[in-house]
Formats: sequence, C-alpha cells, structure tokens
Amino acid sequence: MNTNLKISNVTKIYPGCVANDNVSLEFNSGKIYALLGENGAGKSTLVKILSGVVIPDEGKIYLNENILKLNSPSDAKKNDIGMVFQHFNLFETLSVFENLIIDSDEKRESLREKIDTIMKKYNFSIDLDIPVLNLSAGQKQKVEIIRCLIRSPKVLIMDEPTSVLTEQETSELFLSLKKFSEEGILIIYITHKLKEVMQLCDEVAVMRRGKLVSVSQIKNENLESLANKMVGQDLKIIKKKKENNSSEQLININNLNFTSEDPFETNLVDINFSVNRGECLGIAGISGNGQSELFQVLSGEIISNKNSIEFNKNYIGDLNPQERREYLMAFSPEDRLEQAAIPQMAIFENVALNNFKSSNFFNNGLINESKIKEHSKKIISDFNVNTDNIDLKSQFLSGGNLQKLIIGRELITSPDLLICFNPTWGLDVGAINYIHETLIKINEQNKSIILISTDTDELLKLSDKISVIHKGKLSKIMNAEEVTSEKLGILMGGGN
Amino acid sequence: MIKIVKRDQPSKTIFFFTPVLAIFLTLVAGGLIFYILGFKPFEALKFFFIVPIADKYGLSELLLKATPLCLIAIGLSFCFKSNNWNIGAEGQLTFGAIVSGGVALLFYDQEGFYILPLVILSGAIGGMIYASIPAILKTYFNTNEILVSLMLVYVSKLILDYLVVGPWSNPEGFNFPETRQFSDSARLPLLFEGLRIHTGIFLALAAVVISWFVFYKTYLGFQMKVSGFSLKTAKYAGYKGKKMIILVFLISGACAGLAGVGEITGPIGQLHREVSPDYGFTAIIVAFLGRLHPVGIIFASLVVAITYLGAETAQIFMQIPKYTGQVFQGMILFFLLASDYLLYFKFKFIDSKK
Amino acid sequence: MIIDVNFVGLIIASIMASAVPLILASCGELITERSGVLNLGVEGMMIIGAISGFALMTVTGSLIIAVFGAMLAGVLISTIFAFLTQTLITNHVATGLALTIFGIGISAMIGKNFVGIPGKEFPVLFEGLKDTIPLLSPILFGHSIVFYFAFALPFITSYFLKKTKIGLIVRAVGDSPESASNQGINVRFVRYACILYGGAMCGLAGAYLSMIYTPQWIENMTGGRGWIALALVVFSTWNPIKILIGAMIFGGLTIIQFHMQAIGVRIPVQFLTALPYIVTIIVLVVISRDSRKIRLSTPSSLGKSFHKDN
Amino acid sequence: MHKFLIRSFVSSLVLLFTLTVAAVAKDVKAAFVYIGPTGDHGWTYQHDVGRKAVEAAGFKTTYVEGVPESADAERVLRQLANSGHDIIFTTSFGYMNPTNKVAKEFPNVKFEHATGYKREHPNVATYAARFYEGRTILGTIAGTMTKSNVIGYVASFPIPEVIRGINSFTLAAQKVNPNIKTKIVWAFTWYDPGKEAEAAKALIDQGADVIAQHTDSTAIVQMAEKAGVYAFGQASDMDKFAPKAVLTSVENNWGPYYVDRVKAVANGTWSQKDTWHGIGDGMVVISGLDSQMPSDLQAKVKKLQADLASGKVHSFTGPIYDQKGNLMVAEGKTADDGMLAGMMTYVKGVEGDIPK
Repeated sequence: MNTNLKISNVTKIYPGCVANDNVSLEFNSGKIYALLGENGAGKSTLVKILSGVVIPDEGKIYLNENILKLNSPSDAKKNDIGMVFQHFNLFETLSVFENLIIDSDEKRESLREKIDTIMKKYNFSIDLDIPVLNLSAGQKQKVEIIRCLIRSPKVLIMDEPTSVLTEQETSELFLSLKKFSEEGILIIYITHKLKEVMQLCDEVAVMRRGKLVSVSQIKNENLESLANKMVGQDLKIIKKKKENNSSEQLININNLNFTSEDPFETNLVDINFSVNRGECLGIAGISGNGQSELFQVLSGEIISNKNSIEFNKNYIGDLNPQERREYLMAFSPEDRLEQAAIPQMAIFENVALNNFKSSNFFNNGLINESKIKEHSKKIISDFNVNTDNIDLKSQFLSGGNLQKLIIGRELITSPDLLICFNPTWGLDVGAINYIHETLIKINEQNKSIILISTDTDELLKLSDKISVIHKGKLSKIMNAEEVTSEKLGILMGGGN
Repeated sequence: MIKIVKRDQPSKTIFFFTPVLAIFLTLVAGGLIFYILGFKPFEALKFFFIVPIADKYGLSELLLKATPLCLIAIGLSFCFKSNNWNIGAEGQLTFGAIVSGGVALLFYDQEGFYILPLVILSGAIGGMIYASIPAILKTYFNTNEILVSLMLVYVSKLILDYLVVGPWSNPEGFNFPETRQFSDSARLPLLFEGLRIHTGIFLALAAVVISWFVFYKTYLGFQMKVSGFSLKTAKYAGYKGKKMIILVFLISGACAGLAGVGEITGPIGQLHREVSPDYGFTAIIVAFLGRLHPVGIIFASLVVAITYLGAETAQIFMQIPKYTGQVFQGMILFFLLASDYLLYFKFKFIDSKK
Repeated sequence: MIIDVNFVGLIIASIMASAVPLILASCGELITERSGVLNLGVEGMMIIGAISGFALMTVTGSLIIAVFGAMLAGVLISTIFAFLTQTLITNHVATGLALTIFGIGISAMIGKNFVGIPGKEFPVLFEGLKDTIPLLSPILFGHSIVFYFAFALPFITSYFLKKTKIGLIVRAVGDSPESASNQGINVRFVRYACILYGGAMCGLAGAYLSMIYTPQWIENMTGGRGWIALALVVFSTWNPIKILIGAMIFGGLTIIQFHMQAIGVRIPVQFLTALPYIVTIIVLVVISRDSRKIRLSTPSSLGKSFHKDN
Repeated sequence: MHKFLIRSFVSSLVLLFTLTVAAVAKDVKAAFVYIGPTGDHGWTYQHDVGRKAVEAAGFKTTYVEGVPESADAERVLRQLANSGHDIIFTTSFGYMNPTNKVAKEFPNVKFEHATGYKREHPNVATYAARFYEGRTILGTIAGTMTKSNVIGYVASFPIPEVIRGINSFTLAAQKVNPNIKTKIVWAFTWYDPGKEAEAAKALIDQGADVIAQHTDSTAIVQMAEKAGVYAFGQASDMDKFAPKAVLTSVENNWGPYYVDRVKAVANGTWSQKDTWHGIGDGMVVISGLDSQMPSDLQAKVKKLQADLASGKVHSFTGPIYDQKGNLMVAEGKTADDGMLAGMMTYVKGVEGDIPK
C-alpha cells in the first residue's frame, strides 16, 4: 500500500522566532527522505509537528489525502506515524519490555510475541527484562525503533539518529532503514550530516531559518551543493596553514591512570601523550569511551598523580583547575549548560568563573564587579557574542553565542593550552565555522590545543595529530595527514 | 480570548510585587474566612494585624517574634539560593538550644561576663553540628537533603525531650520536665526595662548585614552560589564545591542555632519541651516571602510574626480560634507561590476572531 | 515469664492496628511520589481527613458518608497542592509545607465544635471468630473494614504498579516526564490523578484515626504520623510491600515500648520514638551510595517540576 | 445634731463604700489561660466549667486556649494583665515561671497558678486539688472489681502529683485485695489520644482488667470499652464516652474556688495563699457510681467518700512502706502535706521503678 504524507502551509511561531514559515512538503512511501538543515533551521519543529508533540499555528497535514488532526503524540501514533527522537524518549528505570509496551493497548503476551518476531526479523538482540539504564546508546535506539515497529507504522521519522552511534551501529541502522523502506514504510530522516544524506536517502528537502529552501533528488546533488543550500552561502573553506610546528614540548602526559568507583564512568588506562607548542592534538572516539574522564583529568577536576602531567616543565597533576589556569591552561567542557556555564546566572557572572590572579576579578575576597563587567564587554565584542547586555542571564543566549562566550572567556587569558571537548556540538554552521576559525588562530599564535571531539570531520580539519580513545585507552598518535575517516572509524570501533 | 504566554525573561517588577500581592490576597481570603466563621471581617483583621502592635509593648513583642524568624530565614536563604533544600532548621534550632542550654546549665550558679558569649557560641556550634549531618550526607553520600534534614527535626526534638524529662531536669523541680533556670549571666540582656525585646535582635541584624555582604560582595558568596547551582561547574571552576555546600548548611545551622539561643536565653530562660513553636518551619515561609533577599526577609519576618501575635489577640478579644494564625501562614505561602506564576508567564489578550 | 501465644497475637494485632494509618498514608504518598511529585503535605491531608471524617460522622450519623467524605476532603485539599505544583508550577517542597501548616490550622478551626464529642462505634468484621484459633485469631478477626483494606493495599499497590498499564504509566511519568509527554501521555493529568489519590488515602488514614483508632476529634491528633508516613516511603525505597513491614516496625515501636514498660524493661521512650527517623536516614544513605541503586529505586524526577510548553 | 451629722456622715461613707464595692464587683474581670482546648473533656474542660460558674456569678471572663508553655505564655499573660483583667488563672504547671514574672510587673492584678509551688510575689496564689483522695476511692473500686488481679495505670510524667496518685490508688486497692498488682505505663504526655490508647491497649493485653489513668484524654476509657474492661474517668465525668467501661470518674470541680476567689477580688479581701482542697471542700468530686458495681461496694465507696470528706480517713495512713520495705509513715500516723507534696517514691506493691 502506498502512503502519501502531505504537509501544507505549516507555520509555527515561537516568541521571537519563526520556527516554520509556511512549509509545504510531500512524501511518498518506498523512499527515504532526508530533511536537511542546520541547527535551528526548523526541522526539529517540523517533525515535532508531525509527531503531535507541537501543534502548528497554521497549516494542515494530510495522510493519504485525509486531514490529520495531530493534537498529541497519541494522535500521531493512531495514524501510524512513528518517531524516534534524537534524545531518546525512554524510561531508564523501566525494563525494555515495559518501555516497549507502554503505548500499546494490546495484551502483554501477544506483545511479547510480536516483539520477538520483530527482533528476529531485523536481527536485533536485546534482553527485554533489564532496565533500559543498562543498554548502550545503539541498543536504546533499537528499542525506540522496535517501539515504532510494533505499531506497523506507515511513516517512520528519525531525528538525528546517528549522533550517538558508532560507525558500525550507524551502518547497521542504515541497513535496517533500507529494509523498512523496501517494506513500504515511508522514512523521513532528519540530519545535518551531509554524507549520511548522500549515502542513505533518495530525496532531500533542505530547510533554512524556518523556510523550505529546496526539494531535490539525491542523484542530482553532491556534498558541496547540499552544503551550499543548507548554509545559504558558499562555505568558506577553512584550511589549516601547514607550517612547521615548533618541537618544543608543552604538555606531557605520563602513565596517567584513573579508576572510578562509579559504574557509569569509564576508567582511564595508561594514558601517554605529549603536545608541542602550536600543535593541535585531536582525540577521537565514540562518546562514552572515557572522553569525559580524560577531560576532567586534564582540567584538574579529577586530580591525579603530581608527576603524571608535566606542563611547561612543571608537574601539575595534583592541581585543581583554578591552579592550573595560573599556569596558563584553559578549558572548555562539553556540557555548556550544566558545566561550562550556569544558565541561571548573568553573563558577567559566568565570565567570572574563569578566575585567575591577574584578572583581579576578586580582590581580597571581594567581588570586583566593575572589573568583571569590563572584561565581559571585551569578550562579547571580541568574540562576536550576539548581545550587548552583560546582565542577561546566560540561559537566554543561543547555544552558539554561549559557546562563543565560553571560548572567549577561556581565551582572553591568552593561555598556552586550550583543552576543549566537543566545542561545536549542537551548534549551527555559522557558529561552528567561527569556532573552528578561532581554534586555528590559536595554533597560529603558537599555542596548543587538545581537542576531544566525537565529530571526526572536525578532528580531521583541525588536528595536527590524532589519537583515538576506546574504552579508556588511547591509540597510538598518528599524523593527521596520514589518517582517513575510515581508519578512525575502525579504531573508534575498537579495531586495529 | 486570554492566552498565557511565557515571558522571555522573569519580570523584575513582579519579582518584588508578588509578595505584596500575596499578602493582599491573604488578607482578602482571611477576611472571607472570618466572615464565614461569623466574625466581622474588618474588625477581626484589625484585631489580627493592628491591635497586637498598637503600642510599644506590642512592637517589642513583634520584634521578639520576628528575631528568630529573621535569623533562621537569613540562614536558609544561603541554602535556598544555592539550591540546597535544608528544611530542617527547626531541628538545628532545637539542637543549638540543647547545646547552648547545656553550657548555660553548667554555669547555672555562676556569674561572669564570659558565660553569655560561651553560651551563644555553643548554640551556633550546636546548630552547625546538626546542619552538617544532612550536608555531609548530601555531599559525600549523595543523600537527599530534604528528607534527611526533615527527619532530623524530630530526632532533635526527642533528644531535647529526653534531656529535660530525664538527666537535665531540675533537681529541685520535683521531676517536672524542665531544667533549672539559667543564671542571669547566661541570659541575653533586655534592650528596655519592662519589654521583652532583647539583644538577640542584634544577632539577627548582624546576620542580615553579613549575609548581604557575603552573598553579594564576596568571592566566597560567589563560590557558594555557583556550587549550589552546579557542583560540576564548581569543580570545573576549581572551587571546593562540596565544601561550599557544607558551608552553606553550616551557616544556615549556625543561624538556626542562634535563634534557639535567643529563645532560651531570652524570653524563656531555661530549657523545656517547647523551645520553639515551629519557628524553623515558619522561617521557610519567611525566606520565600522575603524573596531570599536580606532586606526582604526583614519585612517578611515582621509580617509573619504578626500572624502569631494576631492569632492570640484575636482570640483574647474576639474568641477567634487561634489556629487562624497557621491558616494565614499557610495561605500567605500558597498565594505567594501561586503569584510567582506571574514571574514566568503573562496573560495576553488575543483577538479570538482571526 | 510464660509467653502466652494469645498474648503475642494480641500484641501483633495492636501493632497492626497502629500501622494502619501509616500504611494508608504511605501507600497513597508512594503513588504520588512514583509519579515524580514530592508532597510534603501528608500530615496536613491526614488531619483534614481526620476532622472531616469525624465531623461528617457526627453531623450525618452515617459512617459510610463519613469515610468517603474524609477521602473526598483529602482529595479536595490535595487539589490545592496539585493546582499549585502542576498548573502553576510551584516548588513542591514549599507547597507541601504550606499544605501541612494550612491543613493543621484549618482542621483545628473546623474542629472547634467537635472537640469532646464521643465518636460512634465502628463495626468490626468476623468478631464471632475471635477466639477460634490461638495466636492467629486476634490478628485475623475482629477488625474494621479499613483495617483489612489497609493490609491489602500494599499488595494492590504493588500489583497496580508492576502489572497494570496505568501503573506502568505512573512509573514512566515519574521516571521521565519529558519522554512520557512525547509518548503522548498527559503528564499533568497523571500527576494530578496521583496527587489526588494520595490525598484520598491520607484522608482515609486520618479518618481511621478519628473514627476507629481513637474515636474522637482533637486538634493535631495525627501527632506527626504524616511525617512518619513520609519517612516510611523512603524507608521502603518506594516499594509498597516494604511499606507494610516498615509500618509494622514504625507503628509498633510505641506499643513495644509500652509492653516493655509494663514488664519492667525500660528504654528511653524518646530513643524508640526517634528510631524510625534514624533508620530512614540510614536507609537513605545506604541506597544513595550506590548510584545505580538509587536510580532504579527512586523516581528519577521526584520533586522536579515539569512544564510542557506548546 | 452633732451626733446626727456624724451618723449621717458615717452612713453616707458606708453607702459610698458599698456603692464603690458594688461598682468594683461588677467590673471585676477574670481571665483563664488554658493549655489545651476547652473541649478536651479533661483538664481544660473542667477549668472551663469553673470559668462558666464565674460567669454565672455575674463576672466577666476571658479565656485563651491552647497556650503553649513556651515563650508565648508570657505574652498572653501580659496581654491579659494589660487589658483590664483583675485576676488571671493560669491552669497549667508550665505557666509557673511566666506567671511569677508577669505578676511582678502587674502588682495590682492577682494571679492564681494551678498545681505550682512558686509564689514569689504577694499577688501570686497557688491552688491544687487533693486528687489523691479520689484515687483512694478508685483504688478501692479497682481492687474489688478486678478478676485478673492486674490493674493497669497509664501515667503521664513522674512528678510528685502523679506518683502520689499511684501510691494512694495502690494502697487503697491493696487494702481490699492484697493480691493485686499495679502495672504502670508512662506515656510521657498529658494529652495524646493515640498514645494513651496504645498504652491502655498494652496494659489490657498484659492482662489488666481495670485501667486507671492520669492522663487527660478520653481515649483510654474508649479503649477499655472496646476491650471490655473497666476504667475510670479522669478530670470530668467520662461516662458518655464509655458507658460500660467507666465505673466512676474523679471530677475536678474548680467552680466554687474560682467564684470564691473572684469574689474576694471584688470585695478587696483577696490575699495570697496556697490552697489544697479535696473531697471535703468539694474540689474533688466522685461522679455517679456505675450500676455494675455490687451494692455493698457502692455502699462502701459512699462511706469512704464521707470519711475522706470529714477527715476520719486519710489516704496515707500508716503503716506505709516504700518498695524497699523502709517505713514511710508509721502506724497510726498520717502523711503530712510536706511529705505528700514532695512524694517521689513508690509505696510497696507498685511494680517497677520511677523513670529518671
């Protein structure tokens, strides 16, 4: 049976932003559609409308020529639209089975049979009776997919599904999606990863700033054309100047180990590497392989053996972040909202978080507010943060602006080494470009970077040397020119 | 059609306006309750809110009542502002009273200038010791501080009960559940002869000033605030986040302990089973009503203190049940919390024909 | 001393009777907390139930109206809490405390005219079988319907949470309201329902005190049992069956203490009374140390407001 | 003429005086401070009955109920003293210190403190009732009516007042039935129905078939009713709460004393004293006897009541031994008030120790 899904003149306005501006689209079963766009382009809003989570201000949706009333997620379900969210919609403490049956009215026994059949058919193997808490990201996604499949959906929407997956898991997912498509399920695939679009989809719709920019066949597109449509301008190609880096060692990590009591954390085993001045060391890996722990050990949030970290000829393994900053290190953590900044506090207060002696933010234990504010204003103008109100609570900044603020805060001390962890995660292309430019500039000033990232493209673009972290162990350090993304993929998956 | 719209930024004006609105709504609702109960609403409200503080003695009583509330609320503001839900101030007050009472009893037959400072100090320490329990459990064992601090309230009251009924009961008091009277050297001096308001009020005022200074002007206050919002951020910034959490609990405990000292060395003069008519819980209302701001807390403590006095006056002169005081306290908090909605949302009139 | 089997039976029966209000209130609060709502107003809702039950019994003379009226009163007072926390997104802790303060005050106000009136006799079931089986008879027979209901409730609650669809939804909402909302579950509705149910059970617990346990009304007659019930939910690590055991221990302490006094063993009363609170803290510490354990046993969103904006 | 003048002068003075007295008498206002609610059917209730008697005698009264024995008591007292009350009755032991403190500041206001011992100022009087006389009667009834020979006794706090009651009760019970045992359970509360009921239930489960109480709520007699054992009303007639269980009640009858004292203020004859009245003065009243009691027992109780009233019988008549067998009161002697006021040891026959 053919499925036809039509979106007609959908508009959704949020205070201060038009998320969807009169969008019309049509989808037919048997194909895989890509919905491509930067962060904030409006694709998430559109799929939330399709799945009933968000109600549009205007516009209609038709399924096989019938008007759909999607006032809640259950309406979408009733109309055979399945949705796999970017951040999983799972109940961590409930068992897999309970997660699967929660939105179904069928009997438990018949559901179990049905689930078993689905798992066999698509070669999924997940223990149904353990809490979701214990599953890997890939398994969690499979649970979400099974949850949709139980209802034999006509439409399956996947929202940025590969952001948490390994290469291996991604290719498995693609195989499954192709299979679903062959079986007549209409698949809408939301992403900002151009390569995946080229690899998987048949048709692509590009969105930008809430508007639909183009609909086209994949066969008529290539990476550059898609990127241009998505960004709306010819991408500035950032190329790193290949200069002779100095051979002066700046930081040297020597036999660093970390053992955690928390079962949710990864232990670090025998970490050894060094970074020269003016160099960028990239550390690749699938998230959850010890990156966060490595960042914390390097930043001093986790204190280690004094001699395990030698920075600028000082042993600093036992110093806390603030003390390390005095040696001219700077840190940009992954989690912007819960670690790098405090959303409930004003911009200038967030600036004061990077407190080093010469800043004079705090004199004799007192807050020097004028100094902090002066400094904040400088950061805002130097780093293109799009606001002029330093009293604004930082929760009202967009992700990109917040990240610029954080990087700016860290860099304004002119540190010798910046350690950053997923600095562009979840940002739009403009902000990503800006941050990438900034990072390249740092290297050009003969300062060093340790870039921990799960984005291999970013790593390949910015790094001089690359290593891969897998299960808390670091691979050997490779020259960036010699590395391909395939090679990285293998190492990230635990291969050699 | 009226639509509710989320504000882009919490409104500052409304932030300070809602407490006033809450008090106003409480008065209206209170008047209504009086009317239903068969009393003249305005007369009842007059006896409730005006008569008790119409003379200098009444004002002195108001300050006497507001002192512990203000002191505790100031302490709590440190906790609440840094996201630590210490709701066990009543326990910390009681334990502070126990420790300082114990010290005062050691010197029951002695005079000396050193006794009072010692007693005050020990009360603060007692409160701190008691507050450190939920703090340490929270920071090192990841335990929910709401539940722990609440449970400890009852434990402290029972410890006090045990002591005054048993080992500390007045040997000349025929086994009645109370201790000896403290010596005059262990009592807080009165401010005015004939009025009960005592020098403890300076402790509260000092707490107000210090808390304002620490929280808004010092690096320490900044670190406490950051640690409260996010331990992860504190760690990243290089603050001793866990110690900061413990510190806010200690400050809060010290304030509550001092409130306990104020009660037993001020108006009571001995330990018995009822050292506090739930000041520790009422102070939570005060802290909220005062918007966790030192100056706001001063006003809030006065408003809430009236509900205690008014309930008595209204009973004496109009035979209005004294529990109206509690009803008022509950209502103020209800209305305040409810009107906080206006902080984040606004009503927008939208043309429905469109 | 000769220990008589019937004597043991009698003591167990007394302990069970004293556990009834704790079980009722805790099981109600457990459902509320399982949906992610921390309602510290248990004491307030219980006392409202106590006065409503007693007042209705006195005024209407009907025990049925009184019992259901008390539950309804619990529902009504918890509606304030539900409205504030769920519709106006207020802080759970502060609202719950306000509810308790308000409840105690308003109950004393309503109850002014009901102080010192003797209660009505509440019928007991199976009284004829009271002397049939040694040890078990006093435990099994001769209790009010509320007693039997209370002892069935943990099992019903456990079954409800584990085996029924609605129970699953309640747990899901407590685990992740965001996910639940995206799954098409009306989080606000579920939480409202759970809060009101908690109110009904607390109302019933209060009515048991004023109508059956000590059939009379006095101010503050719940005497802190609401706080114990709250402790009990934590003690049980949100498991209804453990509530049963906990309620027997917590409720039985006073009775054991009196029996020990009567046979001449003396432990400070205050120590025994403090025990439930201390034990609860210890349990909290034990479960909280293991991050996996606390995540699996505590409703993840407990006490956190959820607001869905459209 | 001269004589006449003097006479008329004197008579007008007398007239003026009586007028003044009458005017004063009308204006005397009495205030009562209660620890509990007036409807508790126990301690506070009975004081309020007394207050109503004062109202009936034509005086204005005010009462404040539920006044905690904390720092708040003092404010209430002061407020009452400040608002035109001439005599203030403070009806709980815990008000002792605040009463004396406030009395110092208001020398023109009379203060009457129940159950206390401090009279630090000339305007403070104390009063109490010889409840132990009533307990002698209860002991006699309990000793006769028990079949299990185990009598339960729910006590509040180990203060002389309560211990005296236990002793007097036990002595009387032993007199009619040497085999009885009195089991004491301390509830450490004056008023907490839940706890009191649990205490009573524990005693009943331990085999007690008569329960006496020295706490204030009706929960105990209600529990006795449920369990089918006997009990005694405390402070007021609790018969209606437990018609089968209650054999009789010891009522606290404050009315006559209150009226007396308020009148004394009106007449200007009030003076400080320590009053300790019993059955004879009508401050302690035995309620109607239950028909379940055999008629000879009823007769015996009535006689005992009359003898106690007339002073022919004293509750503590020697020989009385303490638990260790030391002689407390020699044969033929009776305990004096000093000894009674400070009684802190059990007599022989009471089980257990006094909690410390």
